Amino acid sequence: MCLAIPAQVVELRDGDNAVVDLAGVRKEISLSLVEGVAVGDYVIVHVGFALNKLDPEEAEQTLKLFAEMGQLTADGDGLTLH
Amino acid sequence: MCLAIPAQVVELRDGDNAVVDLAGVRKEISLSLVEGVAVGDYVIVHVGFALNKLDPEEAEQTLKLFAEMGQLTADGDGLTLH
Amino acid sequence: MTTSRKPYIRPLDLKHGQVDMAHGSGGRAMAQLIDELFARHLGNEYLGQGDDGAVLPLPSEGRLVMATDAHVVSPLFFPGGDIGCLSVHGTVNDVAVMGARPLYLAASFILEEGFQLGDLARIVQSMAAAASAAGVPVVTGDTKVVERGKGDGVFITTTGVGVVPPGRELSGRRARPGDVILVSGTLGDHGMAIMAERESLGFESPIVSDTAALHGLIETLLATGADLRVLRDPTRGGLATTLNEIARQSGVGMMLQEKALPVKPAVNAACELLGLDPLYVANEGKLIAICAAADAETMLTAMRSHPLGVDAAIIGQVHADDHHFVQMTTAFGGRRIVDWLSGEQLPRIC
Amino acid sequence: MTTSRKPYIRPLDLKHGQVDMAHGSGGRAMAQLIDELFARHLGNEYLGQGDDGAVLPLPSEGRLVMATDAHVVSPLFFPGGDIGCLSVHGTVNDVAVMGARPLYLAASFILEEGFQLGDLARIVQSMAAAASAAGVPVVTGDTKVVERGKGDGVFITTTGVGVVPPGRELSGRRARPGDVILVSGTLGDHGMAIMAERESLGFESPIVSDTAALHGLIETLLATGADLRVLRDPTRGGLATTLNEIARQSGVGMMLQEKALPVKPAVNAACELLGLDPLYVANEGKLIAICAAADAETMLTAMRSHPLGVDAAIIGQVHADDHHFVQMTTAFGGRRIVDWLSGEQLPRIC
Amino acid sequence: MKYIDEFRDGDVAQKIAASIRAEADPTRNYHFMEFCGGHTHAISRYGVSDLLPANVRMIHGPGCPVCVLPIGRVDQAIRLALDEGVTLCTYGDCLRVPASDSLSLLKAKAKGGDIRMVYSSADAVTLAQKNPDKQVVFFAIGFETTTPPTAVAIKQAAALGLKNFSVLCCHVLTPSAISSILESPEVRQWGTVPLDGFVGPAHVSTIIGSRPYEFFAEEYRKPVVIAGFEPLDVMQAIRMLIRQVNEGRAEVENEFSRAVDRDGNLKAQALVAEVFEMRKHFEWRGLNVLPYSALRIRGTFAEFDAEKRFPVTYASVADHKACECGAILRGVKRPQDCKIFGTVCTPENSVGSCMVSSEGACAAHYTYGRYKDVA
Amino acid sequence: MKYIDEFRDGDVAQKIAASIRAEADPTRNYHFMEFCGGHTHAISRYGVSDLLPANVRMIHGPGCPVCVLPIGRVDQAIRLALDEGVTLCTYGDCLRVPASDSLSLLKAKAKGGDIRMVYSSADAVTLAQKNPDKQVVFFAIGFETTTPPTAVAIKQAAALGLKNFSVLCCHVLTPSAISSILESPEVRQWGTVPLDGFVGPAHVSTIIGSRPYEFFAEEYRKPVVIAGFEPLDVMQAIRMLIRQVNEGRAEVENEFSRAVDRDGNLKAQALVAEVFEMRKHFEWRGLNVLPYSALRIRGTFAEFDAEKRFPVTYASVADHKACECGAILRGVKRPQDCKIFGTVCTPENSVGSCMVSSEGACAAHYTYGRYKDVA
Ligand code: SF4
Ligand code: SF4
Ligand SMILES: [Mg+2]
Ligand SMILES: [Mg+2]
Ligand SMILES: [Mg+2]
Ligand SMILES: [Mg+2]
Ligand SMILES: [Mg+2]
Ligand SMILES: [Mg+2]
Ligand SMILES: [Mg+2]
Ligand SMILES: [Mg+2]
Ligand SMILES: [Mg+2]
Ligand SMILES: [Mg+2]
Repeated sequence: MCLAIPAQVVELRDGDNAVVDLAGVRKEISLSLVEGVAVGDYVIVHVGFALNKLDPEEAEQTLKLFAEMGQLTADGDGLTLH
Repeated sequence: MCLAIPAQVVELRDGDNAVVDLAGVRKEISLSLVEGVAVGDYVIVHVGFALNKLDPEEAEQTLKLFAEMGQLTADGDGLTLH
Repeated sequence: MTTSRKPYIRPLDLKHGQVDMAHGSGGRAMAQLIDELFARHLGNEYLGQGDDGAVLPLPSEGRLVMATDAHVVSPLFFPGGDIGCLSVHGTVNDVAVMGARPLYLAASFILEEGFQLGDLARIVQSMAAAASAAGVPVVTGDTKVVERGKGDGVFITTTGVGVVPPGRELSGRRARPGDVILVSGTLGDHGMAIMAERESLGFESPIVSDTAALHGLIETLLATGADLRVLRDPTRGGLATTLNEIARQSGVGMMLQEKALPVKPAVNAACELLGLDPLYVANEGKLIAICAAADAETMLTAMRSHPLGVDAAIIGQVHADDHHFVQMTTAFGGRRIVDWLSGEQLPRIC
Repeated sequence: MTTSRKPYIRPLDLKHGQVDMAHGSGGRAMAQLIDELFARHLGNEYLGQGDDGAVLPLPSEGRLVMATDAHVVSPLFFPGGDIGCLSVHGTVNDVAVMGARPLYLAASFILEEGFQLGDLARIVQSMAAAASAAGVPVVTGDTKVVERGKGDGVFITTTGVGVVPPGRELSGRRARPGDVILVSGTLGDHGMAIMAERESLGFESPIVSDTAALHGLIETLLATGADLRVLRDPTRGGLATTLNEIARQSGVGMMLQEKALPVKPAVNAACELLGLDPLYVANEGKLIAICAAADAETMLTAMRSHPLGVDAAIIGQVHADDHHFVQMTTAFGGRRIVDWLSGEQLPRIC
Repeated sequence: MKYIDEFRDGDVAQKIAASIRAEADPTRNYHFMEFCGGHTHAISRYGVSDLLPANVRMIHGPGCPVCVLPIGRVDQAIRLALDEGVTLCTYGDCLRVPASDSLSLLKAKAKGGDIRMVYSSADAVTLAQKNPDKQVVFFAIGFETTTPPTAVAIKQAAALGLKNFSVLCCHVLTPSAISSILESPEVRQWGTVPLDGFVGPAHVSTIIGSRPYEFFAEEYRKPVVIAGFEPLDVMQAIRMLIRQVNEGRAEVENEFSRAVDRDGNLKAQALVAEVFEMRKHFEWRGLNVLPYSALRIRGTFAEFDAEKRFPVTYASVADHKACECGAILRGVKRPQDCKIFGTVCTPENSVGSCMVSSEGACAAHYTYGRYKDVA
Repeated sequence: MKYIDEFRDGDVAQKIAASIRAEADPTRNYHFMEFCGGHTHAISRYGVSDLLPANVRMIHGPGCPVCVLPIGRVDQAIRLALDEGVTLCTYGDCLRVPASDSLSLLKAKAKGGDIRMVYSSADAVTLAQKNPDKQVVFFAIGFETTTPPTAVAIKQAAALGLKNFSVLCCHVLTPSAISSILESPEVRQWGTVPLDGFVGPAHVSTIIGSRPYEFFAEEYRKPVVIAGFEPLDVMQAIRMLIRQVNEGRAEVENEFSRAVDRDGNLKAQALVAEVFEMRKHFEWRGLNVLPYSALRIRGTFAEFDAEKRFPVTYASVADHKACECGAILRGVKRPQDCKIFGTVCTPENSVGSCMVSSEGACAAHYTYGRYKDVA
């Protein structure tokens, strides 16, 4: 629904703020909505706020699924199921 | 000292105002500073206010003095003396 | 899947519509503005090319003349004209005073967000009428929109080109001692028409701007074969400032005769009321001509033969003066400098 | 009486001075501004004539090209340039894309009361450097001052003229089915450099405007003798809008290959953050070229041989289409329309 | 760009497409609704539907915050700017939404309203701080993604003691919209809208988690796959939906596990709960008045509520009578079914709200897809 | 234009000139001071001095309201605009008067001050009425001519109950300035300024009448001829002064009888007395601090007094050290005697106030008369 994009935190700043980097473009964002963010983490940025941390392992997992696509059969494939 | 110009009253208006005419240019001015102004009178206009009525007879008199200048000898010439 | 619809564009709302930022975005809204206003009224084969620049035929000989002016007049509509026709006349005149035949105009608009589309349409139509009357087409243009509060309704910059035939030399640098100075008509009409419109003055006046294209008059003068040295339109800063420019360019002095200066009674009256001097008030349809003394009468007769020159007068003469003073013999019998305009022409109370 | 004093004019205060209304009055304050800023930096033999229009030599054959653009950029200074050099490049490019050699520029300034004279000096110097690098002198000009709140620092309208040699025909009307579309380099650099400067975005970015004069690059292309149909600089509205204009003018459709479009990673990133599409972001030093398919590789090689074309790419092809759609095969493998810019390029949150 | 480019890879797309073709049962049709405008945009922008077999059809849902904003809400914002003289701040997307009297915020700005586009709710607070003599109102729209930043702004204004900042709150709730679709007679009774499953929200779900969708899966027996907004995410989600349908499952699956879990962002949820409370009802464009479908500012923060500070009561305004936005938002009609699509209604002169944002079904089809109508 | 053109007639001027030549005693010099800037302007603008014999010399007096305005007063106005954020209205003449820090009102306007030129004090009242949220201050300067319109404005504001209108009152009094000249050591003791008589004020006298000058004629034995501002009026007054000198008289004569009588405008005087009262002292540029030489707003109208409403106390500021305005205003020096006249100090970059208005001696000489310096 709403435009948001993953970017990497490269600096933590006062006032619950951080600087993220996306291909060389840096922008100060607010961390008010998230907890435990460290430099190096990827966060999902929306209207100047980090909405959430991005989980690198899950991303890896999803990409692996894509890559294996051709060979897949019809089973759960390790997708997270709630 | 201050720029002011004689112009003829061509219309009286509400609120102690009047319209003066100078060679076809008309302008609304205030009559707050003068008394007994009638259409046809000449007034001396300064920053949108009539400062005074102009006395046509005195003006006539002054011009007559100018005109007679060449022939004048050194007497009072009827100049107003206070 | 479904079939294509008939292309349809809701026309611009000239009654209530206003310029918004999209009209300057470069996109479809701007294309529509150009189609429905600019192309529609100003249209000609060159403008119709639709490219970023117009490709134009050129006479085979002569030199090019190029002149540009931004028009920022307020109010936009005034007795005798509006910013539209003014922007055509101003630049046609700057080309024509160089002795050139004006050929083409470029027009660049800076619109303020919120400007009424209906007013813009009136202005463009007036421009079109002026360009067509002058026989000088608008061949290319540009439109920008600035946010409200960063413009003033509309600014129009026009640029004109023309061609001077070989051998013809007119320039502010060519006045020499002995030359005679003429003016084609009454002074200060444009500036006073504008000023009298200012609401705060409470003027009602019969004063009408003189805005006009002068190239016809100039052709008449050139056709006499007289030895013309300088032509110039005394716009901003009025006659006084324009003559000072020429005196500086040519390195000469000038002596004017106040009695000879044509000024309309109403313009004079408005100047008296405001403490202004008509010599410094702008004209938009007047010509200063400087020519050899021997040709002065020929020139005066030629001017007066043209509808735009009926009030023409010989107003002074050029002389040698290292200080480049423009002076005047007053109607009163004295002498004074007629200096450059200093600062703005501000109404004076004292 | 007393003897004359040495003429002396207190120089403009470029450190603290500001533009005031007197600088636009036409009088002595304006003359000083022109002398000390415009004439000083932009000076050349034509501007030095000092008349209302410049008289200029013309090549003996060919057609004239005339183009005009108002420049209203904000901020006035941005990474890679400023409004001064931009106003030179923009118009030089609009003349050059018609296949013409740009010869002369006219420059018209609308200054806002209160604008820093020091900033104006920087801008004029940048203009002068750009004009001199491009070999295109500013031959005439104009200066107006508007009251504070009725302008935005400075607006500059430039008008350029040039000459196209006989037989050379370039126009947005000449694209035909089968032709190949090239672009000379990365897209969106100028617009993103400007947008990234906006304080409210809080961006720090390595993006630099591509503002440049393209006539050198264009000469290189023309020298190949290839069958060039259209040249155009994709400025406002970006590549997408410019191609739509051409498609409309020529009555054709186009198919682009998204994979082939050169976009710098930082520009792409900034677009992602703002929800913008680099196809719609302005360029000021890029060229679209459309040529016969047989000449496409020659053209690409020629482009890449020029410093302004190292990132050149073949990006698509022209086909017949009564709807004049510009379409694109996405890198993802799908197909979409690449429409005209609609409204403004507004950052998107959703 | 890491975590972006990998999810747009055209070669991988071909593989997933092949797998979809392999798994889709050629004897039946699949109709999936992508709830979010973000998905709608991705599908059109990347040409995702060109990679799907003919029997897999995507139906655009109501998850475009601009599209569901009713005329009366934009009217309120315009009145605040023009009549109350406030500095009205809002996101760029809102500026072109059509309102009454042929107005929009963009046109109201041209009329002289002090209307500013901001990139963040925090910018509106800063503006209020810098202009203590101006009343600054933030026109807040959006689903659960955009609500927490508004909550932060209000708390920040309270901490700063600002007397000149308030919010016109039009935040709406995703689950209500989904319910309304599923409860609509077209889906529930008449079956005119065949609906085999949902592609579930991406960024909304980062905040609310995947749990809220479980009710729909269970209650209405519709599969839901939460998916990211990149085109490969969408492809993969479609494949997962096909598989659920084929297997007769109706579960909530999460393709977007790199950013979404079952619980969502608890900190953000707590902030929202502190500042906002449920509205009893709220009118949506196209979906009518829905109970408990939107938020309003709690009494404790009443001074920051523009509806309390200014006399701008909400008045419902009917959409243009030719406009089919309502039916389109419910998935009942397609943009091409609207008689004025592409003629009277275009992105330049949008009649309905679906023609405004590129996430709106009509705008997406007009901008990216209308070549299909003339093929 | 009736009552104007007749008083500018060049043929008549020749006749008066002949009569002056005839009457002036060739064995002596005549030095007359025209008090008013209006006369200074007329003399320069029409070239009156070209018609006078060499032994009749005009000395410019201090009667230019802009010239006598001290830097500190303009500073106050600038502070009101820049620091207090008021809308400052004033007559066009004031805009270029040099103030501290190389500023003037025109430059303060360029810096962002809301400074408006008005044509009448009434315009300032109207502006205040139309902008109830702005504080409007009228910067009122001038001699007795211009004071009554300010009084009317204040009474009007009071009648309208305006809470956002006030006046920075810098109105000054002609008789004090004349006294100061006559009391100056150059005139009284040293005789460095030979002064044989005054051309008395035109429009000031329409208000105050001719009576106030009688004291000077009697006390200091100086002839005074009140004259209109047209050039023939000035010529005629000079002739009348020559005649008084020749006859050893020192009287008040009135050449401007068409507009001036002995009593002046009593209605205007009453209005001024109602609204204003004497200041104990006031600093004039060039004439130092003069006792009872200016007006301030009475306590009954205190709420319209900008000096009471805003924290802008007056601070005296020394003139530029090369500037000779003071000596020029007292008639001790001529513009050409100033070392920076026409070089550093020009109308574009005026250093002193005499270079601002065309009624100022330096500006008048620069603008109209400097060809004489190079003859
Ligand atoms: S085309 Fe326009 S009017 Fe029709 S449904 Fe879409 S948005 Fe509404
Ligand atoms: S020339 Fe300038 S500095 Fe000198 S006295 Fe005159 S106003 Fe003062
Ligand atoms: Mg010009
Ligand atoms: Mg001109
Ligand atoms: Mg252009
Ligand atoms: Mg404006
Ligand atoms: Mg000119
Ligand atoms: Mg152009
Ligand atoms: Mg251009
Ligand atoms: Mg171009
Ligand atoms: Mg010009
Ligand atoms: Mg501004």
